[in-house]
Parts: sequence; structure tokens; C-alpha cells
Amino acid sequence: MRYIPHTEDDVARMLRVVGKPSVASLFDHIPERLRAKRPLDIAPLDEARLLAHLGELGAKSRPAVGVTEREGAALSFLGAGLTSHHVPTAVDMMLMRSEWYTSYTPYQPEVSQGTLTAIFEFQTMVSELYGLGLANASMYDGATAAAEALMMAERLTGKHKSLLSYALHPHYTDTIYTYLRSQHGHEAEGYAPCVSFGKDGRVDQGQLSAALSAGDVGCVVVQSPNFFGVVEDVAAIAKLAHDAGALLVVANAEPLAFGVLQSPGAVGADIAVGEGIGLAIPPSLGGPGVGLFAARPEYVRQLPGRLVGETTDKDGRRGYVLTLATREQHIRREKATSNICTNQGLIALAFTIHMSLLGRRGFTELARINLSLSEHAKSVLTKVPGVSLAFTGATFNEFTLALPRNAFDVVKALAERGIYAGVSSRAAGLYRAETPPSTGGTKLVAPDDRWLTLAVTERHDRSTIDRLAAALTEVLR
Amino acid sequence: MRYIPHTEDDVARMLRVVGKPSVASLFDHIPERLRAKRPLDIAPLDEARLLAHLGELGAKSRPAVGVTEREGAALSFLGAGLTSHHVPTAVDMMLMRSEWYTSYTPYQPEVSQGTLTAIFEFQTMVSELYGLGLANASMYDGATAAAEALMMAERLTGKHKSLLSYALHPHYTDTIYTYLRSQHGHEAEGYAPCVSFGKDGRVDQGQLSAALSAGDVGCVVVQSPNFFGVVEDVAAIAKLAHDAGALLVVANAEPLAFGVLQSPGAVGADIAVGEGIGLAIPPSLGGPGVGLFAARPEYVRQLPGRLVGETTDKDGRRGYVLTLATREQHIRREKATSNICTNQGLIALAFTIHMSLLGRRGFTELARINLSLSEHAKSVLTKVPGVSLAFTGATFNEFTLALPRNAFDVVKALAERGIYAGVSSRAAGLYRAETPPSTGGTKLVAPDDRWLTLAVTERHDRSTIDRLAAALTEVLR
Amino acid sequence: MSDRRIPEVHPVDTLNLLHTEKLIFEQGAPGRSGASLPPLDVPAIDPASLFGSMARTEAPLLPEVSEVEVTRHFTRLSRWNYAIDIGLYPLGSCTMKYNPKVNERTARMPGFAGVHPMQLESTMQGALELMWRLEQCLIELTGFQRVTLQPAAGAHGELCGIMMVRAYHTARGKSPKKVLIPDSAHGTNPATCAANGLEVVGLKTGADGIIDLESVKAAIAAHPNDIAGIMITNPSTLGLFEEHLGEIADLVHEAGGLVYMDGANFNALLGKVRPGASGVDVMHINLHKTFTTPHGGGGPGSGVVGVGERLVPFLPTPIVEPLADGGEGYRLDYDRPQSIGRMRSFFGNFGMFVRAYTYMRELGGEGLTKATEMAVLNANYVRALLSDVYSLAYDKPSMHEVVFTDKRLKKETGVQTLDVAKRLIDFGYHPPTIYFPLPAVTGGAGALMIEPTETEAPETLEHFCAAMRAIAVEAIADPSIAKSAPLNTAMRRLDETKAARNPKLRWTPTT
Amino acid sequence: MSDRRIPEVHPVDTLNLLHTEKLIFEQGAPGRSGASLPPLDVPAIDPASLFGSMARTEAPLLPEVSEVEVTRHFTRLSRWNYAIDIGLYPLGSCTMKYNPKVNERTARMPGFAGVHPMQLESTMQGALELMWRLEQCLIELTGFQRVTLQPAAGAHGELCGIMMVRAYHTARGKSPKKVLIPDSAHGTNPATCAANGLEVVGLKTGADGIIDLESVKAAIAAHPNDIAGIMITNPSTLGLFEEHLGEIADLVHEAGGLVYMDGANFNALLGKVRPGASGVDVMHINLHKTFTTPHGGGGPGSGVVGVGERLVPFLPTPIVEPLADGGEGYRLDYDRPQSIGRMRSFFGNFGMFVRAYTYMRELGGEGLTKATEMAVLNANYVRALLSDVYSLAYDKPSMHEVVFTDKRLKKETGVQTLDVAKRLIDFGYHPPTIYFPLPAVTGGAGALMIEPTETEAPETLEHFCAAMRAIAVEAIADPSIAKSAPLNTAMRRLDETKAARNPKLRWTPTT
Ligand SMILES: Cc1ncc(COP(=O)(O)O)c(C=O)c1O
Ligand SMILES: Cc1ncc(COP(=O)(O)O)c(C=O)c1O
Repeated sequence: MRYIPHTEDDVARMLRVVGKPSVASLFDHIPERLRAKRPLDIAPLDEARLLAHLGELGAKSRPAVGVTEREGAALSFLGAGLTSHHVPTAVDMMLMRSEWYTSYTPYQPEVSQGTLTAIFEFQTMVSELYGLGLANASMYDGATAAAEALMMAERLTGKHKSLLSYALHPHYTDTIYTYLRSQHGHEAEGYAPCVSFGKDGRVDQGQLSAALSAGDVGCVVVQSPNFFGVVEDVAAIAKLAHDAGALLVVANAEPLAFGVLQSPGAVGADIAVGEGIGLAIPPSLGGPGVGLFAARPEYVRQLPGRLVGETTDKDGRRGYVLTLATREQHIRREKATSNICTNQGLIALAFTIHMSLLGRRGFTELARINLSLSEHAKSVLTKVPGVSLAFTGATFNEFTLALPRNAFDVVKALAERGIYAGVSSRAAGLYRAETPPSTGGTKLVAPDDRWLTLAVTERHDRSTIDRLAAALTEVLR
Repeated sequence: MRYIPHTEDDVARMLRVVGKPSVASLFDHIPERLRAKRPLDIAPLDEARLLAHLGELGAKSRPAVGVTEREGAALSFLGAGLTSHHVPTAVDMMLMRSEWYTSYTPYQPEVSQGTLTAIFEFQTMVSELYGLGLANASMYDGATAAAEALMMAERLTGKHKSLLSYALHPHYTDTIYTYLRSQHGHEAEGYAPCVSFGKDGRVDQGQLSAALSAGDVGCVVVQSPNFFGVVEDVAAIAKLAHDAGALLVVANAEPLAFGVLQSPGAVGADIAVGEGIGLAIPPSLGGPGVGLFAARPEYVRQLPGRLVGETTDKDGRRGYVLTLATREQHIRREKATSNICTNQGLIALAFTIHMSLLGRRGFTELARINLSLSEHAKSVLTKVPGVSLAFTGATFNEFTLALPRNAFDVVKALAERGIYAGVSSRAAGLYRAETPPSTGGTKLVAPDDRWLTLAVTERHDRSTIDRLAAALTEVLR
Repeated sequence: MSDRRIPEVHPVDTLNLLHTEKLIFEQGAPGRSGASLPPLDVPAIDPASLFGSMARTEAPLLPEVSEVEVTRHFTRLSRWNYAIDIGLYPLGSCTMKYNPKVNERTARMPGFAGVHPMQLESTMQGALELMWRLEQCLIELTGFQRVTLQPAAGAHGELCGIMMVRAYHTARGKSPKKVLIPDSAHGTNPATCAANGLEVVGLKTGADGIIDLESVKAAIAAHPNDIAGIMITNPSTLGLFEEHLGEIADLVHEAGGLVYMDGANFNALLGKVRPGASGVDVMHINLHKTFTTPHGGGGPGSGVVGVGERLVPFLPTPIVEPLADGGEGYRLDYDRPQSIGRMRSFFGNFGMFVRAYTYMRELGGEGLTKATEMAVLNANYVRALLSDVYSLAYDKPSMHEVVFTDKRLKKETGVQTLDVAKRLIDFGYHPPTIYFPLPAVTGGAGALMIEPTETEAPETLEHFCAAMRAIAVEAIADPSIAKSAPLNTAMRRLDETKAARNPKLRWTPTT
Repeated sequence: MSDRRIPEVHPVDTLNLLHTEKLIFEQGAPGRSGASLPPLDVPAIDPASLFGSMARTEAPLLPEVSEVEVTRHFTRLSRWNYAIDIGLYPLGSCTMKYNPKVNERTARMPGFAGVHPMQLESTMQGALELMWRLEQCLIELTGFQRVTLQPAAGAHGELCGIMMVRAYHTARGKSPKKVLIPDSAHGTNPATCAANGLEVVGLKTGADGIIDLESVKAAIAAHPNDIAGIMITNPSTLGLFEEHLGEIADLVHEAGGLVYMDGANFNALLGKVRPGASGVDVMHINLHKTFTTPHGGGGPGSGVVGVGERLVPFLPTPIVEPLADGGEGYRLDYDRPQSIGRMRSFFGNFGMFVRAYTYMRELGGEGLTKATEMAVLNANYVRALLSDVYSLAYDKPSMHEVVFTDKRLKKETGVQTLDVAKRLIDFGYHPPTIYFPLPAVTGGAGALMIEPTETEAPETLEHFCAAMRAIAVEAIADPSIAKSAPLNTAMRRLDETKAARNPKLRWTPTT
């Protein structure tokens, strides 16, 4: 075993020092009733065969992202919570330095300045992108970050009712409900009814103000750009929420949007959460990603998750440490702001490196490229007979088409042509027509099964957009 | 340009400090007649498109080595100077540490102990494998190492005639002749006639002693295992050579053989050279590889290439430095033992890491696995109707079959079935029937166009050998 | 500023090639960028024309540097870190074992890394099969009925597990509120209960370091009909096997509660104990501990959760199932009416699944059992080499880790745990986990929780123990050395109080 | 030895996480191995049964360590190295520019790395096309007719080039023996001539640092009908452009000789000078310098050689050609009767071709031209920031590098080049090339040859120059500091004399 150094001689000698007759005797104190009754039945593989076995498993999927289509990747327009951007090679090459990936939580700052400094930079970037003065060292993902934000808002306002935009990513909604159920049992959905969206694809402000009018709402959660790609009028929503004594949580699955859009913080969000995977690493079936979490600085004591702060060493040199740990479980135990411990450090690092590479100028330019290509795609695809835009609201790099027939069938037909055309909002695991979330008495627009949401990014160009249009035309014919 | 940091402001400021009006003016002193007449015509690509372009080029080849056949690699039995072994992932992960690949020749030992120590370990390993007390920091490849060995032997003996085994890899022979021609002009081949091989595939000892009898030969170059895979009787050849006052150079393209075979040094070689690519990195079209060079310690002053030696620092700590540089071109200039400067450092490192992983036990076991599979393949393949062994001599992991018809045609037919079956010695770039090398008056056995040389290694197993046999049977039918 | 700029430099800003490093925001120059972006081959859109006042007018303050500067910055920063690949990293309860390099290669295979979670199931069969196979391996190891892979880390697994416990009770029309948790538990255990609206009933560790049956009985008796369950870490964070687990499980089950096992220390049990067959109802495992997925400077991890029959209906959605009609292949099952729901977006930290599966398949059952055996041997070896100098917290046989206190050392020299930890750095080691677990730090003692793992050779442990011993010897001669340690590092002891007093949590430009 | 082994340890054996490292042979234990080998599914063969006395009886003394130990050993060793990714590496004549990460990815693509050189040409079309495309780019850059990719490094390219020069003369029935080489040339130039059986005629650098026409005329006149050619490095190793190259080429051609240009410094000329169109007959380029293939701690490199019309017939075999019949694709042409033959096995350091091509295609013509411009600007910037403190070797405009001498410093303080170099390490820099080229080190002076390359930002150069200035200032105050430098490193100044006096060139076991 190449990872276990012990030779027979080593073991014999160590046992003599330990004073035990055999390796088995080290386990003698485990009571019989608890012992495994038979040896493990898992076959070992040498490295070459191991790689072949995994390679064969891998070959059973057709990736959405690859270097070339000749290597087998499809032409993908998938977004829906994970819009993969081209992450430069320099990022992964850096992640492979073992000082990054084989270290752990920087408990000992004198030998962890690398990780600590990088997290401090990450916090700064998240804070900048979301326009809020405070950001943590990462959450598991966008969905759990949203759930934690809602719970943080509950703590801050002392109110237990929230409102969720129905155009929030269904996974986020589901995760919030899971978390809420653990607090409130099966009545959870009543604690967080949904607010519908209008023909423009945005939160229905009329419904929202009605739902807020009782003054019992602690927090409103909207996503922008939302699940359908539409940019919400965050400023207006913030005003409504604040006027009703509620906090506004803005969720976001595409931080790049804030290269061209006002940051949530700049237009009134109190907490902003998001998902950084698409700007950090390849899609990897959606995980590991990195949950982004930013808030107004005055809320720092209620913030979940780790924080790195600046300090100095004995000689007065600037350095970084984990700080304000009294919010956290290992000090506060049942009084902690969250139970989170291990977070998504390495992906946060990837995000930080990529943001550094893009830089101020590149980030903005990349956002503009996405916007321009997406607008172009809209104009090309809506020329396909029977196809129109589902919503009138402005979008960034993701938008929703209304097709003349069931979008899921179209997606399947296009997949056979090597094109992953996007997501039908009625696909498995998303909106369930049968079990809509709590409406809190208001009427929800059921997502149409002819809606197709797709993302157009710098990975595409005029010709790949034309290919999609041509294939779509063919399939719809 | 992400690799060129200069902003317009930077350039303007720097020009002011330099005292030049423009960037162009930095080139004003280049005479008009020497200036480029038009701008360069090479189109730039952004990283994503660059990767796609290279990926498409890559997809135009079908690799011999890959993780799985599903990924597109053929089933390969290619050897012929490059027998690819499975190199564990840990090797390449280490090579990607930029302290290794973005440093250069360790001229400044205080900031190069990593490279220097690794070279010292490499020298030790090459010395151990070839059984000679001295080894250098690497040569370009096995072929140039063989040529340099021959020239070193010339310097040591003062005799300008050598004898080459006709079973030496044709690329090595060709390279030696190229080097010799630069010394002796077009009559070069007369300076190094070939000695034929017998039915056992080994050097014809009768011919060899006859050729040695005049006492004018300074060096004999044989390969073991030789180009046909046959293990030479190095001890006997050494005795003949030494008795005639010649030195023996043993070339070797598969160091793994010395896991089961006596090392060249142990059976009389004075210089041993080899190629380590197959145990270091993927085949990469044959380069970069790593030339191995070992010799008797007493020849150190005539050794080509770099050497690392042990010493101490000011505080008495053990450390390593480049040493005996007075043999080398940057000190000795036209009196140097070779003009080599940059060698194959990183591949030498890969070799060193792999040898460390295999270790004493693993190296021997791997050699035995190769031997056993190769012997099994022999017995299976010679059951294919019309197929027999070309030679009676013992082999390691490579052997030569005599097919019932032109081997090159068979290779082509098998390639269409996804099998790279081996090498016909009459393939392009190898033995040329029309222009045999100088015979020095002796008769050479022309390699038969029905001979197929193939390598069987730990990459194969019973079933892949059976697949080859079945495909061969089919093709020969 | 003059054009000719010569900064002040000091040789002390670099120690052995380690440079004092500015933040990336403090480097570069306006307009510089390390981006490589494609040319736009469609009309450029002006954001203001689309978004009006919602268009961003000033770009975020991201760094302005070239790729060269980025690469150097993060390469140099990385060298300020200790890591497993540099040496022994004996952080107790963290299982800092060697992370096989081959894992990194398989996780990056295009057929895994390139798969988007919203692809059609038919186009991601390999990923689903890997998840199924990983679950089968975990079932073989744990004896559970099913395993959910969704949770992103151990604490997330705990949350998921306790949610299922709650859902189980709710489904039976009950809502017990109390969870028994020993004082040696990791902070995530009580925090998890709180996040689930449950209340912690503390169990004091017995004199021998393990949970004593009587205290469980008493706690149950004190809360009749209100026991939701127990959270029990086994081996405990004291490195001790909870020998009464079977009886405790019986008691809790009788009281209507369920048994949650914190499996963070599962590395001590591979092939030895199958919790699912030993009375445990639900358990999380940290793939980033026992199964070698890298710790990544603090994640990502994966906190998969195994459950016995009773909890299967409550597993989060979706779960992977073989195709129902007997066809070859796998599907995602969302149709689980009793499910607690989703724990997160998509399917879990898939990249970690690939690595953990790679590792398990390389070692196989025998190799995994050997891993546990050597991990336990190593812990006991460290114990044997140090227990004459450091005070053993408890005398019971050690499993995968051993906990010492500074009782004697502190009394004799004034040097305490933190000093020992910092001085270890000077000897080239990452310190163990300190001041945890709680039972070991009673009475002002400091605890050193040492988990060597099986990937360490005896020579390495000997060298480490020699350093630990040298520190103790040196402390007698001159306690001030350890107290001012580390001394051989570019960064000296950092002022954590200052950081908390006046928090500076992000960079801001100085104008 | 006792079972209980506690080695002696010292905190000084580690400096800021950098451990004193045993050789890999000195680690581990008998029987330990880091191998992962497949099971044998065919009968095992006993070597002795096949080979008799030729069978090895004792295994070679390779290390006996686990993968963990191997990974740590080489990770730790690597941290003893300076590297481009750590900081400015101003090694003159070596063009230590940033090595793009994307190169490393393309070179590892299976369609490149996995191709065996003896595959059928039809199955390696992508590799052949890449070689063809690379050659086209090089032709565009150099103005030559063809370029051979075979040579493995610069010196190998020189050998190849001079062999072609010899073959050219031989084909014309001549055998001139003299090659003119200026004293500023790199040692490989004269060594190459010697390896070709040619004799060097030295040219002394003129007072202005470049070759003066008269000395060439004189040398030619002194060796009538015996001039094989000239080897001229342009820009020279003094960083100066050989302004008389055109006239020199005319003179040499008139004398029947050919002009070899050492293109090691081609980074100064991209888009500015096409040597093939300027009288040069043959030139090598180091892909590992100008075209960013990594230096690898001393290789592998690639020393491609461009030739003008006259030398095309003599190129080594094989060369890549488009398919003759107009079909799409490429072939290897071996049928070149006048060829000098093979320079090595297979086709060259292909892995470097992929990287160099990747780089060229990313930058494109404009980017490559800008690279040259900024490289030259950077060298002149360093010159401007240092020439008041260090003595300029020559006053001519600098190209890609600038050479200083220690004349003034040594006279005033006794501190010399070597000391400056070692003291730079304390400031976090790799020293420049020192004591080279020869014309700058006349009269006992030491030379500092500084090549910053274009990938360095002005701030980096300013910091470096500040360090250089601080050293000079410090030398006046206290010359002993520089003389005992480096002081901030784990390894102090090494005794090179001792190493050469009693060479220990491999490890041997102590018994
Ligand atoms: C005993 C124990 N339980 C739970 C956890 C939490 O695991 P994670 O950090 O993966 O959330 C830890 C982590 O250190 C632990 O040691
Ligand atoms: C001017 C010059 N010529 C030739 C060479 C030799 O190149 P290589 O080291 O690649 O063989 C060098 C290398 O430093 C050089 O600087």
C-alpha cells in the first residue's frame, strides 16, 4: 500500500513499544456486539486500472463543458443556477499547489498566512461585487447561503415570517423550506409564502406590498437576475421591504451580472448571497461550489460562517487571523449563528484567483461580452418560427423563451443533436406543478411547460448561436 | 496582453525615465537594411479559442497511450526505443510545481538546493541502474548520449575507429554517424562499421573478434536489450573488447530491464547510456526524453555534461553544487568535453520521482511483471498460424516476431482495428534496405521486412494480449 | 510622484525566499489586467441602454494586475502555509492523512468535471453510476440501508441527520425536543440541535473518559417522553471508543429516541465496526477526513449521511436509483413524499465523491481495514513515546488519536499548551488541535489532541515526538523560549485579540 | 538499536517551514515502497530460468519509501528553489520570462502527450500539423526558408547548424576550417566548432562593445580560402545590437563563408529584424527562452534551427511536409540525400513545440512585437535606474539586457560581483548572470548581466533596482555584510572548491 508506509518490521517494533501483542489486540476493547461480523468486500485496483475504471465511468456521461467539441463535449446553453464561464488555466494550476489543497482551516495563523490572506482578499471581492461592506469566508453554496441569510434576518428582526420570490431558483426555495421545516415543522411553508411574478418576469410589486402590509414580515428574499434571467427592480423592492420593517435578501447565482448592473448593496439589499462556482471551477455536476455571503457591516455579530481579520504579529508586521469566532459553533456551541464549520475554502480561492486575473477591467468587459451575446441570441432565436420571449423584463446573460410546445421535449430532441439547449422550468427537480409552494393566499403564475431558460456567455459566438437557432428551427418544424 | 503588464501610463513614464521619445526610438540604432519590412502576420487567440484550436489539432491524432480506450487511445504494443510505462499521477503533479519547472540551471546553489539535490539523487539512481560509479545530470536523449559516449571513448583511447552493433537502434546509429561526419566528413561510416547479428539476434561474436583483431578499435557500441529486444551477452562482448584494447559502450533504451538483468557495469561495460522517457513522462512523440549517461568513475574528467557534487556551506551544512565545470563549454570553451549546456532537467526529475516511488522492491517487481507478460505474449502469439519468433535469444519485454508477410502491411491493417501492433524494422526512418551502413568488409544480415518488434508491459494483461492475437490471426487469414 | 520610483526595501522583508507580500489589491496599476477574453463578433450592447439607472456606473474595485503578478502572488502566498505535503499535520479530529494524487486526476476527468447538473439524466449516466457505486461502498463500510451524498460537510450532514430525526418523530405525531450530547462533542453537535429547534441535554464524560451508562439513564429519566435522540461521537473526540454504545442505543431507543453517531472519526473503525449494524440510526461521515478528499484550506468537504431502515423515507431528495424497469442505468428519484427536502442546490459536492470513490477503490476492503489498523497503531505509538512527558487526559486505550494535557508541564514550567503548539512550529510541525475537547480542558488545563493518521511512517512520529520532548526539556531550562515562539518563522505570534477588538474584515483603498 | 527511537532534533533545522532534508535514499525502511502495480494474471517467470548468470541477483539500491514520503520529499525540496513564479529572475542571456500556464495544459492534451513516435503517420496527423504550423510561425518570424525542429537545445542547434555549414562546403568540394567567433560569444559557440572539427578565430569586441568591421576584415585576410563562416550572437551577450551585421555578412559571404547567428537573444528582435532576410544563413532559436517553454531547472529546451535557401538540402531528416498529392495532411520526409542525417532519436522535443506554438498563437504577431518592445524598454529602464551606481560595461543603446561591471564598487568598497549576487538573494531575488560575457570581465572586473524580460512590471524592476542600490550603499557602510551573504537563507554560501577538490558525485550507503 503506497499510502501506508508500515512494513512488517515497523509494525512489530511499534507493537513492542506500545506493549501490545498484535494489531488485532489494539481493538480488543471494542465489545463483541459492536464488532463487524465479516471483512469488507471492496475489491482493490492498482493505479492504472483505477484510472481506466474511472475513465470508463466518466465516458458514460457527455460533458457540457470541455476544451473542444471533438473531445466529446456538447454545445451547452445550460445555466439555471450554474453558468459556467471559461476559467483560465492559471486558476487550476494554482489550485494544484499542495500548500493550498492539503492544508486545513487556518487555526494556526503563523503557519497559515497564505490561506488567511487569500480569504481576506476573497472577503474583499465579495464585498465589492455585492456592494456590501462585510462578507464571510464562504458558505456551502448559494442555496444554503440563502437559507442562512433568511435565518440571520429572522435573528436581526425577531420576526419569523418571510416572503420568497417565486422567481427564486427552485433549489434555493426548496433548501429554504428544508431549513425552515427544521425550525417550524411541517407548517414551514406558511412561514415563507411566495410572491408571484408578472408578465415582465419580475416580482409582482402589488402582491408584494399586499403581503408586506401586515408588518409581520422580517425578510424578503428575491433573486436578481432571477431564475428566468430577468433583472429585478431591487431598488423598488428594497423600498417596499424597508418601509414595512423587513430586511431585503438578494440572492444571485451569477455574480458576473454585477459587471453591468448596480450591486445589490448599492440599491438597498441588506444581505446578498450568491453562488460563485461558474466563475471558479468547471461545473462538476454542481459541486463543489462556493456560497457567497455579504451583509451590512453593522450585522457582523449575527453573520454566519468564518471571518478573517487583519492584525499584527509580535514584531508589528501586518498579518491575518480567524476572528470574531465567538459567533461560531466551536466557541458558542448551541448559541452559534450557524453550525457551519468546514466551508468551501478551495473554491473560494479559485474564485479569488479568477477575479484577480479578470481584474477590474476584465470583469466589466466580460460582463459586457455576455450581455451583448445574450442580446444577440435573443434576437436570433426569436426569429425562429413560433418562438418568442417569455418575459418583457431586461436580462443579463440568461433569458427565457416561450416555445410553441413542451420545452422538455425540445431539450431532449436537441440533446440528441449534441446541443444542451437550456432548462425547462418544469424539468425534474425544479418547479413542481402539482405541489406549488405556499402562496400565503396569493395567486402564483405556474411556470409554463413551454418555457426554456438558457444562458449565453463568452463561450458562445455568432456561429454557435446560429447553430442553436438552426437546430431549434429543425426540431420545431 | 495578460503576460505583459505594461499599461500606456507605465510605458510613458518609463520612457521619460529612459529619456526616449517613443518605444520605436529604442530600435533606432538598428540599420535600415536589417529591419523587418512588414509587421508579423500571426493571428492572436484568446485562451478559450486557443485551447479549442489546440484541442482540435490534438484530436487529429489517435494516441497510443491514454487513460481509457474510450477516450480514444489505441491498444498499443509500440516500443522500439520508447516503451511507455504507467507513470503514476504523483509524478506529473510534482512536475507542475513551478519551483521545478520555472527555475533554470542551478548556477546559484544557495537558491537552487531543490534542483541540485534532485540531480544528485538522479545521478545516484542512474549509477545504480547501470552499475557504474559515475553518472551525469542527463543528456538530450539516448541517441545523443550514445554519440557522446563514442566520442568520449575516442578521447580516452585516442583511437578513432569504433564498431557498432547492427542491432543498435537505427536512430542511435544514424545519430552517431551524424556526429561522426561532423568530425570526419563523409567518410564517417568507415570510422564506425557495423557488426552483424546472428540467428539468436545477438551480436555475431565471430565477426566482432575479427573486426577487433587489428587493435585499431577504440570502442564497441552495443545495445542491450537490443533493437530487436534480444539481451546481448554483454560479458562476452566486454571481454572481446577489452582484450583488444577497446572500451565497451552499452546503450539501452529500457532501463527497467535491469530489474531482472545484470547491470551493464556489472558485466564489463565501461560506459553505459540510455533513454529514460518511458519511465518518466508520456511518450509525447518521443520528446522530451532524458539521456542517461554512466561511466567508470576514473573517466570523470572526460565525461560530457553537467555534474552535481556534495559539499558544505559556510555553517558546515551539507549541500550540493554544480561541480567539475572545467570540463564544460562555459569554462573550457573549445576545449570542452561536449558543447551541451541546457540538458533535460525536468525529465530527469520525473525519472527520479518515479524511481523513488517504485523503489527497490517495486522496480524489481515491475520488471518481473513485464518479463512474465512478455513471455506469455510470445507463447500466445506464436500460436497464431504462420507466426514464429525471429530470434532464439532471450528477451526482456520486447521481442521480434517473424510474420508470414510484410510486417508493415500487417501493422497498417491492425491500426485500422485500433491496435498499434509494433514496429516493422523496415518502417520509415529505421533500417534502410537500400543504404545499409558501412560493413567494414563484413556481411550484414538485412532486417527482414516480415519482422515485427513489439513491447509487452504492465499496461497489458492476458486479455489485451489475446485481443492482439485474435486480431493478428484475422489479419493474417 | 516622480517618474523615477525607487521604493524602500529591506532584506528582512524576505526570509529564505519567503517575501513579505502585499495584498493583490495593493499591487498592479490602473488599467492592467490578466484577462484573456474573446473578441466580440456581435454588436456591443451598452448596459445603460438596457438597464437605465440599474446599470453599474463604476466598476467594482477588483485588482489590476497581469497573470504574471497573479501567479506570483498566489504562489508566494501558498508558501506561507503549512500543508500535509510538507509534513505531519497532527490536527486532532481532522484526520489529516495524505491526499492521493490520483484523486486529483480522476476528479478532473472531463466526464466528471465537465458535467452540468441540469443536463438530462440520460447524458450524465457516468456521474449517476459513480454516485451509486460510492453509496454502495459506504453501505458496505457502515452497514446502513442508504446513504445520502448531498450534505456539503460534516456539520451539514449533522443538520441533515437531525432533520431526518425530527421528521421521523413528526411522522409519528410526536415532537420530542431533547437531544443528549456529551460534553466531549464537537461544537457542531449542539449548534446543529439549536438550528433544528431542539434542546441539548448535556452528558458529562465519565471518569474514564467515555459516556457512562448511568448518566444516560438519568438524563432520559429527567425528560420523560421528550427524548428526540442522542448525538454520540465514536470514537469520541478524546480518541476513546464508546464502549457502551450498544447499551446506550438500547436505552435511547426504549425512550423513543434515535441514535445519531457523529462519524467524523470513522477512520478508527473501517472494517472493525459497522455502526448501522450496531444500533446507530443515522451517521455522517466526513469524506474529507476518512476518505482523503483534500481539506482545501477549509473545504470543500462532504458530509454524507447513512441511515438505517427507519429513516430511509426521510432522506433528502433526490437520491440515485437504478433504472426501475431493469434497464441498465440510473435515475434521480425526486418522488419521495416523506423526504425532508433538499439540503442544497444540485446533488452535493460531486468532485469530492469522485475522489473518495477513487480512494476506496484503490485500497479496497483490505487496504481500508489496514488504514484503520495503522491509524490506531500510530496513535498508540505517539502515546507510548510521549506519555512520560505529557499528561494523558484519560487512561483508556486510544483509538485513532491521543489527547494529552499540559497539567504537569504547566505546573512545573509555566509553559502551556499554546506555547507548546507555537514552539512545535519552530521544529517544522503544524501544531495539534489545542484546547479541545472540553472534558480535557477542565480546571484550566490545556489539551493537545494528536491524530497522526495511518499515512505517517514511524520515523516521522519519532521525529515529531522528539520535538515534543525537546520542547518539554527546554521549557524546564528556559520557559521564555516557548512563550515567545515561534522564532524561526517569517511571521511571529499574531495578535488575535487586536483583530477581534477592532475588526478589519476587508481591504479598503487608502486615498 | 532500541525499538523506542527518539532522534535528536533541533529547531534550527527548519527555517520558516523549510526543513533540512535528508536524501531520499536516507529515508524510509527496508521493504517499503510507493509503487502501485497490477496483479499478474499470467504465469510468473523466474529471471534466472531465462537469463542464467545474466539475471540480476541483487536489486539496485533504489529508495524504499511510500508515496507520502516521496511527495513530501520533492515538495519540500522544491521549496529550496527560486523560480520565475516566485519573482524576478534576471539571469542574463536566459530570457527568464513568465511561462504561461495554458502551455502546460495544451502540452498535456492526450492528442499530443499520448502520441508514440513510431505510430503510423496517418495516426499522428495532429502532431505533424502542429510541427508544420510551428515551423510556419518561425519562418514568419525569422524570414528563413525552412526550420528544423530536431535539436534538443540551443547548443544542439548550434551543432546542427554548423554541421550544415560543413556539409555545404563539403558538397562544394571545399573544407574550410576557420570560424570567426567574437570573444563575447557564449561558450557553446567555440565548443560547437570544436565538436565539428573546426577552428575558432577569435574576434575582439571593439571599444564600443560590438564587432568592428576591421577586425573581421583582418581575420578573413589572415585565413585566405579557409573561412567556413562566422558565429555571431545578435543582440550580443552584451545586450548590444551588432550594427555591422549586414556588412559582416557581406564580407564573410565574399570570403566563401556562411553566417551563423546565435539566436539565443531573439527575444530582442521579434517583429523588428528578420535574420533570414538580413544576410544570415542559419540561426538557432531557444524555444525555452524567447517562446516561453519552461526552463525546467535546466531543460528540456528546444533549439530549432532556421536556414536560408543554401542550406535547405542539408537539413536533418526527417522534416514535415504537406502531403505531396495535394491531399489534406502531412508526412515525414526522410528522402533527403544531402541531409546531414539525424541529430537525435525521433523528432525533437515535441512537448516544447506544443508550448511554443501555444504561446505564439496566443500573442499573435502584434503581441510578439510588443513582447520585444517591452523587453527592450525594461532593460533600458533598469539601466536608467542603476547606471549611476553600477558601471555600465558599454555605452551603446541596450537591447533586451544590460551588462554592468563592479569596477567602481569594487574599487570603492572591495565588494565584488559575487558578493552583490549573493546579497541580492537576501533581498528576495535570484542573482543575474555573473562573470559573463568575457569582454566585460577584462581587467579583473566582474560582470552583472541583467535581462528583465517583458513580463516584469515596472514596479518589480523598481523594487529590484532599489535592492541593487541598497546593496551598493550598504557596501560603503559595511562591506562585510555582502561578503558574508546570503544571510537570510537556510543554506549559506556553499563551498564550490571543496566540491571539486574531492568530488562526491553520488550517494553511497554508510554501513
Ligand atoms: C467530531 C467532529 N464533528 C463534526 C465536525 C464538523 O465537520 P465539518 O467541519 O466537515 O463540518 C468535525 C470537524 O472538525 C468534528 O471533528
Ligand atoms: C548566447 C547563448 N548561446 C547559446 C546558448 C546555449 O543554449 P542551450 O543552453 O539551450 O543549449 C545559450 C544558453 O544560455 C546562450 O545564452
